[in-house]
Order: sequence, then C-alpha cells, then structure tokens
Amino acid sequence: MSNAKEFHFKPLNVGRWIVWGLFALILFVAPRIWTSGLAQTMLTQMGIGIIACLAYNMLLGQGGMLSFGHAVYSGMGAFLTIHALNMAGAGTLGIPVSLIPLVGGLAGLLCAVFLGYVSTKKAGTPFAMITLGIGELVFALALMLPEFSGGEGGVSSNRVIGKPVMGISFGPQIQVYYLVAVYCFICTALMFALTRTPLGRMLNAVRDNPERVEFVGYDTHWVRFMIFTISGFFAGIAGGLGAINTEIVNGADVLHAARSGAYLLFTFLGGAMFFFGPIIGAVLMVFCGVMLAELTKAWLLYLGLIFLFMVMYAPGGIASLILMNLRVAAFGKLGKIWTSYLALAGAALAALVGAAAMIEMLYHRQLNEALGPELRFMGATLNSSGIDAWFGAGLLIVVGCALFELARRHYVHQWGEIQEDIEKEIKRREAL
Amino acid sequence: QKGETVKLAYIDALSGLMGPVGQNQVKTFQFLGEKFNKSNPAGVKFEVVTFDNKLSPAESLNLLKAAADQGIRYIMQGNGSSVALALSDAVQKHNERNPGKEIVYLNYSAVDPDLTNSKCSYWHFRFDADTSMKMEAMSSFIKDQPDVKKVFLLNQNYAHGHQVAKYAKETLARKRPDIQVVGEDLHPLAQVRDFAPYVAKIKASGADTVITGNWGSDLALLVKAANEAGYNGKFFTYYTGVTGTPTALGQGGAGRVYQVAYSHYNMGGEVQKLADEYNKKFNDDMYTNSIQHIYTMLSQAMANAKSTDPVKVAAALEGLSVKSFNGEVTMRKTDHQLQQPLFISVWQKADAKFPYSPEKTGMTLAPVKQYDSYVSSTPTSCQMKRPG
Amino acid sequence: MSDPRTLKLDNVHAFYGKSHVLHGVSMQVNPGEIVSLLGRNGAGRSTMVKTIMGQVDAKGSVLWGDRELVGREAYEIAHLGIGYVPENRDIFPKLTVHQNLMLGEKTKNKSPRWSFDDMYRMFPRLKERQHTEAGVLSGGEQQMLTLCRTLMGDPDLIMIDEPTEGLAPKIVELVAEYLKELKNRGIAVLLVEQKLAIALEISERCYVMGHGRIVFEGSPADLRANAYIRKEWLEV
Amino acid sequence: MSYALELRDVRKSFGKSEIIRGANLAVQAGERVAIIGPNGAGKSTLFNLISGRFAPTSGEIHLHGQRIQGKKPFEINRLGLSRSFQVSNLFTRLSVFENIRCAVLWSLGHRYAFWKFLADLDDANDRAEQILEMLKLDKRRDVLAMNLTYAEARALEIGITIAGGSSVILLDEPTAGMSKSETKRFIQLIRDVTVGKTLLTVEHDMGVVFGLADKIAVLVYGEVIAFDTPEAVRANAKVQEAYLGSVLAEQQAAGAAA
Amino acid sequence: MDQLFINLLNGLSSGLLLFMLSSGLTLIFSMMGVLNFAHASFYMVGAYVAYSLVGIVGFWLALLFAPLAVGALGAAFERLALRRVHKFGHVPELLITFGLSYVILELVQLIWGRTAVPFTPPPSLQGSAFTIVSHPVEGMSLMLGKAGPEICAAAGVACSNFPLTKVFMMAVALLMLLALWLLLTRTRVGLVIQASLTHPEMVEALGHNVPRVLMLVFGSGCALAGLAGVVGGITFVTEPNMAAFIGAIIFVVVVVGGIGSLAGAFVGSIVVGLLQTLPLTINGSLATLLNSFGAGVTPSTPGYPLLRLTVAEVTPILPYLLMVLILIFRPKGLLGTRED
Ligand SMILES: Nc1ncnc2c1ncn2[C@@H]1O[C@H](COP(=O)(O)OP(=O)(O)OP(=O)(O)O)[C@@H](O)[C@H]1O
Ligand SMILES: Nc1ncnc2c1ncn2[C@@H]1O[C@H](COP(=O)(O)OP(=O)(O)OP(=O)(O)O)[C@@H](O)[C@H]1O
Ligand SMILES: CC(C)C[C@H](N)C(=O)O
Ligand SMILES: [Mg+2]
Ligand SMILES: [Mg+2]
Repeated sequence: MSNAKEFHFKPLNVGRWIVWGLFALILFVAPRIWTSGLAQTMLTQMGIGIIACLAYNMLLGQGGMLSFGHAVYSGMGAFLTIHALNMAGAGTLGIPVSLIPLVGGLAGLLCAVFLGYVSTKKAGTPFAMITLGIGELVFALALMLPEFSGGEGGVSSNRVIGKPVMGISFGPQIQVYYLVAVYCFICTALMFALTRTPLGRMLNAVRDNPERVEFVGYDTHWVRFMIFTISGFFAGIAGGLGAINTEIVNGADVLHAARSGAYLLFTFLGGAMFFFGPIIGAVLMVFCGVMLAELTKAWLLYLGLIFLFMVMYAPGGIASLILMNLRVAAFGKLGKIWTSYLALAGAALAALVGAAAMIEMLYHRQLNEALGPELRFMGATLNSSGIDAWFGAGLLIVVGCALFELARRHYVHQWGEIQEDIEKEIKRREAL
Repeated sequence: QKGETVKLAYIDALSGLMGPVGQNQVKTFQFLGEKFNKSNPAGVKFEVVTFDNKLSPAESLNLLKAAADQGIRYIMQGNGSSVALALSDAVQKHNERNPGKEIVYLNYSAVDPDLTNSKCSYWHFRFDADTSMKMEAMSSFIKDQPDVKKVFLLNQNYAHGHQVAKYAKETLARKRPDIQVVGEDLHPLAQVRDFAPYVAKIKASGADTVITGNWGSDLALLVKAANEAGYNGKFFTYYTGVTGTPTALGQGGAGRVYQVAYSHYNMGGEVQKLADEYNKKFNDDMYTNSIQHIYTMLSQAMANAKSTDPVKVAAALEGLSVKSFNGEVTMRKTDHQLQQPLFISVWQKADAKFPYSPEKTGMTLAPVKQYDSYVSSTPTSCQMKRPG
Repeated sequence: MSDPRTLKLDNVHAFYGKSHVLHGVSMQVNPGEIVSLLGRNGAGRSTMVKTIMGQVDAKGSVLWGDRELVGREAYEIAHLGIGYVPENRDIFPKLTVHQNLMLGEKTKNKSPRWSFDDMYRMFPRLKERQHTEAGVLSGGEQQMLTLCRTLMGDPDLIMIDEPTEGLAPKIVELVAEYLKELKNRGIAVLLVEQKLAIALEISERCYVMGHGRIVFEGSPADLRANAYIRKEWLEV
Repeated sequence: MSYALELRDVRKSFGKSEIIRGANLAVQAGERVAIIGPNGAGKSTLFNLISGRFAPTSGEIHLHGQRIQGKKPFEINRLGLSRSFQVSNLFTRLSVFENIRCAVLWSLGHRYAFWKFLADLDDANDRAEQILEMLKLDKRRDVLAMNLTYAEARALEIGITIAGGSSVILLDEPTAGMSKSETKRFIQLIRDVTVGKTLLTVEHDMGVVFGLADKIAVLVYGEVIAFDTPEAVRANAKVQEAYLGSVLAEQQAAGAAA
Repeated sequence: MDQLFINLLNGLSSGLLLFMLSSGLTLIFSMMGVLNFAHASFYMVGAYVAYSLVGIVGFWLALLFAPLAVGALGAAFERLALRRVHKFGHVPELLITFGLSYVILELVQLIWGRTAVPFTPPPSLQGSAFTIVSHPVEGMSLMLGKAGPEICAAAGVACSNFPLTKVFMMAVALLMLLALWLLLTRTRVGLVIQASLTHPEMVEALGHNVPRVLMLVFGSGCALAGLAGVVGGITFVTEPNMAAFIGAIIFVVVVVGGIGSLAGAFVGSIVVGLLQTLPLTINGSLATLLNSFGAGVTPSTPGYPLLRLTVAEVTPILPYLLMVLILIFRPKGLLGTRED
C-alpha cells in the first residue's frame, strides 16, 4: 500500500493527444474541403453550436438538469456582444473584435448568476419548469424593450472595425470561421477539463444522488449553481460568436423557446451521456436546420420521425451507437458483423426510399399538384397521380421492411453472440 | 441578354405559421413566371428557386449565402419585416465585401417603412406599399366617413403593429382632428386564442371603428369575437384577403370589414383573367400581385440596361415607370419605394358585379374607393448611399 | 395430474441480459410445506424467486400444478395464486399503509382467507400507522407491510425473500410464528433466509444454492449434520 | 466535560405524532455505541436528526461542544460527522473508485475547485485507493456502483461514510441482509476503519451489537431507556422486556462471543 | 362594470377550457411521470376529427366519437412507442412526445390542409346565451338569449352578448371535473397507477396488469384533450396553429395548481384563465403608478422602458411570472402534495 506513493505512474496519454490533435486538424482543414459560402457559414455555425451544446450538456448530461431555457444565456450573450460590437465600431469601447465574444460570455455568466440562483435551488421537474418560465419571461421582456433588443427587427452591426490587423478584418467568412474554430477548440478543451476536476465530478454525483452529496460535505445547490453559471458563460460565448457571425441579433431567433428546444433535442440526439455526444448533436443541429428544409418539403415530418425512432431505438444517442461499435471493433469483432450492417443498411434504404417516395408524392399532391403530377425524386421522375408510382413505392416499402426484419433478426443474434464473447473475453482478462 | 436565364431566389417561410402564405406566393411566382417567360421586354427566362427560411432572420442569412453560392443574383422576400431588415442589411454588407457578385433584393410585401427610410439600402426595392402609405389611403377614406367618431387601435405587439398604430394616430390627427382615439392596445403576436376580453375593452371604450394591422388568425379571431359579443363597429384592416382569413371570417363581418391594399379580388381586366386562371389551376387565390410588378419592372429594367447584371439592373430600376395591373407605377429613385395606386375594399357577399370569391366563401372584397399614387405617397427620410 | 398447488422447477436457467445466473436448477415445493432456500450472498436465491415470478428471462420449465409459468407475465402468475415478497421491500412510498394493503387484494368479490383486520392483529404497529404514507415507515415496519400486502392477495404459495432483515429479534421470532401459522392454513412457503437458525427451525426441507446451482437438498437435520456443506456453501 | 456528541432532550414530531420524545445521550470521544430498539422506535429518525436530514422540533444537539441542530447536512458533515444509510445510497452511475473519491474531496480541502485536475490530486487518489483496499473492493474499482452485488454495495456505503475521515460516524444497520460470514468480516472491517473514532451504529443483530459496541443505548418509543455497557444492558430488566429476552438474541450474542 | 363582469366570464370560460386540457395532462403527468408535449396536438386532432365526423354523424355524436378516436390514438402511441422508452427515463419520454407533436402537426396538415377549416357549432349552439344590458338608469341586467335592438338601441344602453358556445364549454368542463373526480376517488385504478409510478414490477407481482392500466391512462388523458379540442374547435378556429396556441401554458397551469392534483389543475386553470384576461383591462403601468405618488417618472428616468410597460401589455407573461414565483416560494403548487 505504501508502495503506491513512490510509484506514481502517470502515463502520457497518447490516445488523448491523438484525439485532440485530430479535432484540431478537422477544425483546421474543414473549410478547405468545403469551400462554398454556405458550407463555410454552416461550418462556422457548427463550431458555435458545438460550444452551445456542450455548455448545455453540462446541465443535462453531466448534471441531470433538464433546462428548457438555455437560449436565455446564449441569447443574452449575443445581445450584449452585438451592443459591444456597435460600441467598438463607434469607438466608445476599445476592444478588438476577436475578444468581443468574451463580452458575450460575461453577459451569459452574469445572467446565469442572477437567474440561476433561483433556478438551481430546485432540481428535477421544478427546475425544468422554472427554466421554461424564465425562458418565456426573458423572451417576452426582450421583445417589449426595443431599446435593448431592437424589437422584431433586432440589432444589427458591422464586424469590420477599423484597419485590418495582419490582414484580418473579419469581413470574409473564412476569417470568422477561424475565429470560431479557435474559440471552439479552447472552449471544448476547457469544458472537457472541467469534467476532470473536483467540481465536475461532484456535479456527476449531484446528478446521481443529490441527497448523499449533502452528507459528504457538499451543498448541492451551490454545485448546481456554479455549474449553471459556468455553463451560462460558455453559452454566452457561443451567443457572442453567433452575433459576430450573423452581424444581427434578433430576439425572435436567439431567445426563442425553439432555440432552447433545439439545444435539448440535439444534445440528446448526439448523446448526452458522453462528453463528445453534443458535438455530434451540434453538427446535426446545423445540418438539419439549414439543409433539411432545402432537401424536402416534408422536413418537419422527417424531423419528427427521426426523433421518434432515435429515442425509441437509440436512447443513448448517436454517440452510444458509435461507442458500442467501437467496442466491438476494439475486440476485433467488427469483421464478423459488417456484412450484417450492409444487409441492414440495404434493406433499410429500400424501405426508406419507398416511404420517402410516398411522403414526397403526398406532399407534392398537396402543395404542387397544379404544376403537374410529376415530381423529381432522387434523380427519377415520379408520377404522383399514377398508380404505378404508388404501387412501386408501396412494394419497395413492403419488400424493404421484410428484408430488414430478416436482416435484423440475424443481426440481433450476431450482436448478442459478439457481446457474449466480449463479456467472456473481459472476464478472462480480468482473471489474468 | 436575350435568351439568358435569370434565377430568382425566393427566400421566405414555406413551413410553420406563415407557410401557407409562402406556398401561395411561390405558386404565384411560378404561375406568373411562366406567363412572363413567354414574352417579356428583355427576352429573358426567369427561374424561381425556393428557400424556406422558417420565418427566421438568422436562417434567412444562411439562405442568402446558399443563393449566392448557386450564383443567384436576385433574391425576393416579403413575409415579415424583421427578416426583411436583416436581409437588407446583409445584402448591403455582402455587396460591399464581394464586389462583382452583387445581389439585388426585391421585396414584395414587407411593409416596415424603415426599409425605405432610416434603414434604406440601394440594393433593396419595395413593390408593396408601406404601412405609412396604406395608412395615408385609409385615413383619406376615413376622412370622408362622418360616422367614424371614435377609433380603437388594436394591433399585434411587434414592429408592424406598432407602426400601424403610430401612423393611424398621426394621419388621423392631421386629417380628422375631431376623431377621438378612445383606446389603444397591443396584443402578443399569434398567441391570443380568445379576443373576447379585447372586444369587451373595445366596447367599453365606445369605439365605433377599429383600426388593425392584424393578419392571419389574429384578424379572423378578432372579428369572430366581435361578432359573438355583438359588436357592430367597423374594422379597417391591412390583410383581410390573405390565405386562411377569408375562411375563418366566413359570413361574419360582412359590410363592416375594410381592407387597404394595392389590389383586391375584383380588379377586372387582364389581372382578373390571370386570377381566375390561377384559381382554376391551383384551387387557390392569387393576392400577392406585387409579384407581377416585380416581373414587369425587372424585365423592363433588364431591357433598358441591356444586361442582367444586378448592378446595371439596379441602376435601371431606379426611377423606372411602367404600366402595371393597377395603373402607372414608379420606382421612386430617392428610396426605392414603388409609388402606386391603392384601393379600399370591403368584405361582403359576392354578387354579379363582384363575383370573385376567395376560398369559396361566397364572400368577396368589393372595391369602394381607389386612390391615385400621389394621394398615398409619403415623404422619405432616406439618404441613399449609392455605390461608387 | 399433480396437485394444482405444487411448484416444480425443472432445469431452469435464468439470465440478466446476457449474464447467465441460474444454471439448471430443479426443485419442488409441495402444498402446505415450508421450504427454505439458503446460500451465500450472490448465490442466486433472489434470482430464483424472481424467475418463478416471471421477472427474469428464463429457460426450462416452471410448473405450477400442470401450468407452465415460464413466459407468463408476472400479473398472470400472481393471479394463479403465487405471492412474492421481494427483498428490497418495494413498498409504495406515496400511498398510505392501508392503500398499500388494498393494492395487495386481487379481486374484491372473492372471499379471501385474510382480511385487513387479520393483518392489523398480526402487526398492531401497522394499525397505528395505517393512514401514514408508507414511505416514512421505519425499516422494520416496511418489512411487515410487504408481508401483509402479499398475504392480502390470498396466495397458495408465498415466496418470501429475507423477511427478517432489519427486524428486531422479538419480531423475528414473531415472523417465524406467523410463517408456521401460514403453513397451518395450508399455504406453502418458499423462504429465502440468511438467519440459519430460524430457517432450520421452521422449515421442513431446505435447499442450499451455490453459484446458481442447487448444491444440497434435504431436511434441516441433514443439513445440521452435514458440516461440509455448511462450511463450503454457507459459512466462511 | 465536552462530549463528542451530545443530545439534550431532543424531540421530533411528524404532524401530530411525536416520534422522538426527549432523547438524551452523551457519547464520549472514541466510544463505540450501538443503538438498539424495537422497529419504529425512532433509531433512524434519531440519526436523521443528528446528521441534519431533519431538524428537531426541540432540544439541542452538540457535536464536539458545538450546537448543530438545524444546520444543513453538509454543514454538519464539514464539522466532522458522517453517516451511512439503512438502504444503500450510492452515486449509481459513477464507478466504485469515483464514489469513494467524491467522499474524500471536501475533507481534503478541494471544495468546489474547477482549476485542479482530479488526476493530480495525489492525496485524494491515494486515500481513495487505500479505502478501496480496506473494503476489499479494489478488484471492483472501475465497476459502476449500480452493478455491485448487495454486499458490495453495503461495503461501499460504509466506505463512503468513513472516507471523509470524520471523527463521528453513524452507521444505520450496516450489516443488514448479509450472511453470517459476511457479517463477521464486516464487523472486523468496521472495527478497523473506526479506530480512534466515535461510532454510533443501529443494529438488530445482537451478534454485531455485542461484537462491536463498548456501550449500548436502548431506544424505545423515542426515549433512551438505557445507556450502559453491554453486560449491564443485557441484565437490565426493562430492556429484556422491551427488546431482548428472546432466544434469537441470546443465540446471536453468544455467536459474537465465540 | 359590465366590462369587468364580462371579462370575468371570459376569464372563467378560458380557464375552464384550460382545465379540460390540463386535467388530461396532469392525469398523465402525475400518474405516469410523462410530460406530454404532444398534449396540445391531441387537442388539435380532436377538433379536426370532430370536424370530419360532423358531416357523417352530426355534431353530438361527433362530440362523443372524436374524443374516443383521439383516446384510441393516444393509447396506440403509448402501446407502440412510449412503452418502449419508459425504461430509459423521463427525458426520452418527453422527447418522444416532442417528436410526436411534429409528426401530428404535419399529418394534420397533410390530411386537412394547411389553413383553417370551417368547423362551426351546430345551430343549437349558435348565437348568444345571454345579453348583459347595462342601462344608464336601471343599472346592469341579464337577459337570456340575444337582446333585441329595441332594448339595445336605446340611448345610453350598452349590450354585450355572451356566446352560447362558451356556456357550453363551461358546462362540459364542469361535467368533466365531476366525472374525473368520481373516477379517481371511487376506483382502485388510481392507486394502481400511482403505485406503478415507483415500483411497476411490484405492482405487477401483486397481480395487476400494469401496462394495460398505463395505456388506459394515457389514452384517457388524450381523450380528454380530444374532447377539449372539439369544444375549443367550435368556439375558436380549427387550424394547424391551434396546438401552438395552447402550447406551454397548460404546463404552467399544471405546475401552478400542483403536480398530481386534479383540484390543483382546476384551481390553476381558473387562476391562469383569469390572469390572462382581467389584467387586459388595466392600462396603467408602473410609471403611472409611481407618478400618481408623485414620483415624477419621465422618459429619462433609469429603467423607464420597463416602467413604461402597461399591465395590459405584460398580461401574456403574467402566467409565467406566476409559475416562476410559485416554484420558488411554494414548489408544491397551490394545492399539490409533491415536490418533485
Ligand atoms: N439485475 C441484475 N443484473 C445483472 N446481474 C444481477 C442482477 N441481479 C443480480 N445479479 C447477479 O446475479 C447473481 C445472483 O444474485 P441474487 O440477487 O440472486 O443473489 P442472492 O443469492 O439473492 O444474494 P443476496 O444475499 O445478495 O440477496 C449475483 O452474482 C448478482 O451479481
Ligand atoms: N417523515 C416522517 N413522517 C411521519 N412519520 C415518520 C417519518 N419518518 C419516520 N416516521 C415514523 O417514525 C417512526 C420511527 O421511524 P424510524 O425509521 O426512526 O424507526 P427505526 O427505529 O429506525 O426502526 P427500524 O429498526 O425498523 O428501522 C416510524 O413509526 C415511522 O413511521
Ligand atoms: C405578409 C404579411 C402578413 C406580413 C407583414 N407584411 C409583416 O410585416 O409582418
Ligand atoms: Mg437476495
Ligand atoms: Mg431504521
């Protein structure tokens, strides 16, 4: 036992270095791969979304606090940032654009200090309801105070201030992207670091068993409160970066309950129980927000269905799916199962294409019928009033579903076997 | 420019609260586009690309980028002034930062006067009449209504509603100082289920007339509650004809609900034929006729500029006058606000004289008064910054 | 045909997800008999009663009379006349003591062997607290309540998991008395117990489990005599 | 003069029913006290009052001479009192090691720190490892608490209680539900980890009581009717009547002696 | 005076409609622990289904069948989806109902179109229930039905009609309250449900078919929403936004009244209903209040933008304010018993 003291073996965690290096690399090269204006804006928003969702997940995943009003903190951050930007532009505030997001962070922090103290007195459903109420209050109040929020029109600004420094004016989107990327990397690192600190760990403890926490010397209210403010700070930074990106802040956008709802939904979808889950969630959030509506008129229906099925079949979010398969891979068993995946994917694809074709035809009939019964769907032309298109789609669904069920049974069986093998393997290793 | 294809981006809400309105307008764009593609002064082909902004300003900015990526140089938007303000600002910045890739913003129905006043932009052109102009026409009409003595202003609590209230007070004080504004209220946008308390307030105030900029269910529910409570006063509105409202109004409010707009459902002539054709084809009603202004003026400007380059076309649009469905219209150079005649119409049973019935309600909007451009024209505070 | 109140397990395997906990258990409980199931912590005794109750995935055969229980839902099994008192008590904390007992009743029209009064006579402490929320009861009171609640359902076989845990010695003896009383009323008892002394005193037969298997079957006297089994499977 | 823990006429009512009716108890530092009494006598309630889960209706509680009644649980814990629960009360989704580490952080002064890494807190980590070894849970170090067996969970429950190094420790039925062999091991464990500390435990198993306690307090109907050495308590007629006096208790007590 | 009276009535009727919705919500919420975000969607479906049924079976049967259909829909959803996620905890349960609300909204629009449908009350429910006549000399009086012009046209007389649909709405809500109260207090189902909330396995081991009971509860909750939908649909407008209108406010009702308490839901509904209505008549603001004490608030006073807001303007947020205050100072709600 006393030996333990002398032998303090702290290995250089190679895996961790690789992961963070990769993260930085992806942040760095992404805009060079996707170069169009829209892609760069989306990447920028993803970076911002990552900060926001990670901040949100401090509450949801790490702290078990279900908040319906986190847009308050990102939104207030955005408003304060845009005002600061305007002041900087007018020369009344001497602060470079690259640091202005910190103003947003401080704003988020301050709001969280004031509003969080009451919210975090409670946990569970009362907490959720307080955040819902505060969210609505702040939203409504902001719109009632056009002096602050610019009313419906919002507050606009110009991020290009003064002379470019080393060629950086923050005019071009790519420069804003890199600003966001830097913030994103630092904030992610900081938030990850937080999970490794005493406060971060006690937060997990508060989530699991607040009662017991009180008996090991911690004040649960205080733990929740501190985390709430820190989360508010990061949310504020995200809001601030968002303000710089769009150069206009509109209460109906940034403070609306829908924004809070999006944080919740996508954080969950990404995987709230894992640190990196919200990162996936944020990427999806931006993608769904911007692209889905362009791809199909039925996007709201698809979004709803995606949620239904994800919650039912992958309650741990996408991150859990990834991790489960990584585990299989780590035990070298992925080779056994990938054909099953192919079969599953193929069958699912067939069924989905059929279903999507039907949905698209339905929407077409309702919205665009007068333009003729024809619509383009995945490169093919469908005749929404012809029986064959419907029949074909129906057949595709039926066959797809049948095949899927077959493949699924096989897969479930295989998966079970693999898991059993892995359990055995673990036991064997433990025994060594 | 002959034979060129001009892509127009339609950036507006196609889902959610304003979705039906957007869907209707897309159809109008496509329908009229087909007509214009057969013949137009510039000999160009128009192609409309639609984007759903979900009524969100931030989303619209993304879509602006998407449109720019696709090489689209003309964007169109109208439902919601908050989006319009954001877009106008963004287009301005885009054009500053991306010389040679300028974009022109054609606004067909966002009516916030700021867009052509304090926040005017060289790249923004409005084809609707703004709130102040409509109020100018409305108050001119009210001026001649001796039975209007006490007015109540009930509006949605957002920019548009605020402005309706503001201009109503201003113009009435100017034209009919004897009219008393007996009450003024703002209610939250699209959140009121039951207008009965507001109606009670209106009744208690003794108002004989209500002026409201409400649209959608906010208007329908208001009139419905008024009918139920036995209120007999008049309603002066902006958006009686818009999708959904006719159905919801039904027989209610016949003869008491007035609308001010640059058109109505019984315009007659060429546009009436188009409206009937549209109705037959889509089983829907065409009411955003400013889209026709856009096609007419844009193709004329392209013909004049002999180019489809937005910079040249924008210059050609300034001050352009054309003959459109509601008469001679001019794009005022100082602020890019279209000067056009306005109409007061009233909600009533469709009859032989005014047969067009929106949403098959058996009702119609019958014209009662037309005002020429100069009547409704309002001054502008715009200090236009022209490029170069 | 066997007596419809005989419980017979044949080569039962049970699983928690993928982990295999019972490895082919066979045993029998005859009508009106007290059988105790002994073993160390983690031997699988609780799993066994849960399996009978239909709460654990199982393979093999569990016959109640000539009805197969494997694959049935717990509520069906309960209606067939098997009662279960879990080890972690599972009282309904927000309901009152009396309401907890009410939930034990299955159908109102049948006339059961037990009434509320019987219960309150058995444990006067419960009568005192009958309108209290059960969640605030003391540990021991909760233990009494669970037992009574199950009895209210009028089972023919009652499976009790560690009934004396947390009870004061006097009450423990009382419980032992009542178990015998149950037997006298013709109810079979399957008793999972730690307290060897009690179990051996009241039961007619006992099984000892180890690592998910039955390692001993016999009378209490046999067990007392078998030092090897006691040492290997029950004590250190 | 100053006791480690002192209760003066403590009373507690829930609604109309008075559960604790003027309990008096004075425990010297370093003493090991077992509290026994019939079910529902108020033993757990008494622990709840001492540890701050409930506030007493009246009366005073002193910890090392300092009044603590009405204080919050975490405040009392910081003053050096720690308790376990009758039903295991763990951080279910954290590993065994993390459970223990959470319990040592405050006492080692790391408080709400968010500027230090846990991995670098050698004092906390060493202490947690040390406790795991004591509990013989070191093999299960990285298992989530919710996946522990009953006995392991009980062990962890005690581990969390003692980890913070509090000087006064309350254990509520630490060995409930354990087999005889495990119980024996646990008694030894508790003895080991509470050396030099003040210990109060609630137990029904006379084996544990006599194996562990220097003194026994008997609580009946919310009153301490006896507080003395085990021998004296056993001989006490009142106690015999209210609580002991059964074959089982005798057997258990005998077992402990053996 | 008559304005106050009529607004009181309006507030009550709007509160009673809220009660019809919140009773179902609180039933589901308190018994199953599910925050049903799709509750308002079921309300909307109720209105639309009834609208379609009216053409086939007439209004009164539609009033019966539409809630049943909605209840069946809810039960099916519970059976096929909600039951699966129950074991994952409350957040997934909440999110799945969230997803459902999207799906329902889109499906409704696919089936019935994207704009309002003309769902009108049956002739027997059209028109006014009574008229409030306030006479300059005789004061205020009530008249059944619609007062004729011979009365209202007289000088100085003001007439206000109160629509029959709203009276009908109030009656249905009160009947519902009675029926629910009987169901919950006179049956054992309530106990089974509450017990299943914490220990479903144990309840089952005692011989109760828990899944079926839960399905019934969810179905009934939805059916109540459907009933509210039919009544709300004829009283207001039947359109795709009608769900969003109700939106978060029913959660406010449930929380203010006290989670898990039917009486609480009732009181909460009335309070919120009145709170949404009565303050609308007050045009004063903090600034006018302060000025009446001679505080001299002017546009240059710090915080003027806040002080300037009139009570009528802030009415929409008062329920939320009330909820936050209640949660802070009385987390159980007005009549609730539980804190969590
Ligand atoms: N829900 C569960 N999931 C996975 N494994 C479990 C579960 N419950 C019990 N086990 C495992 O099954 C084995 C048998 O457990 P069981 O509870 O049946 O033991 P027991 O003999 O009743 O012991 P105890 O004295 O602890 O009650 C143990 O190894 C335990 O870890
Ligand atoms: N919050 C409360 N409200 C009402 N009564 C309570 C509350 N907490 C405990 N009681 C009652 O106080 C009495 C004493 O309970 P306590 O848990 O202290 O008993 P105990 O001595 O620990 O018994 P056991 O040995 O059975 O655990 C019980 O009758 C219990 O019902
Ligand atoms: C189309 C209209 C109903 C929208 C309105 N012009 C507005 O500014 O919001
Ligand atoms: Mg067990
Ligand atoms: Mg106790």
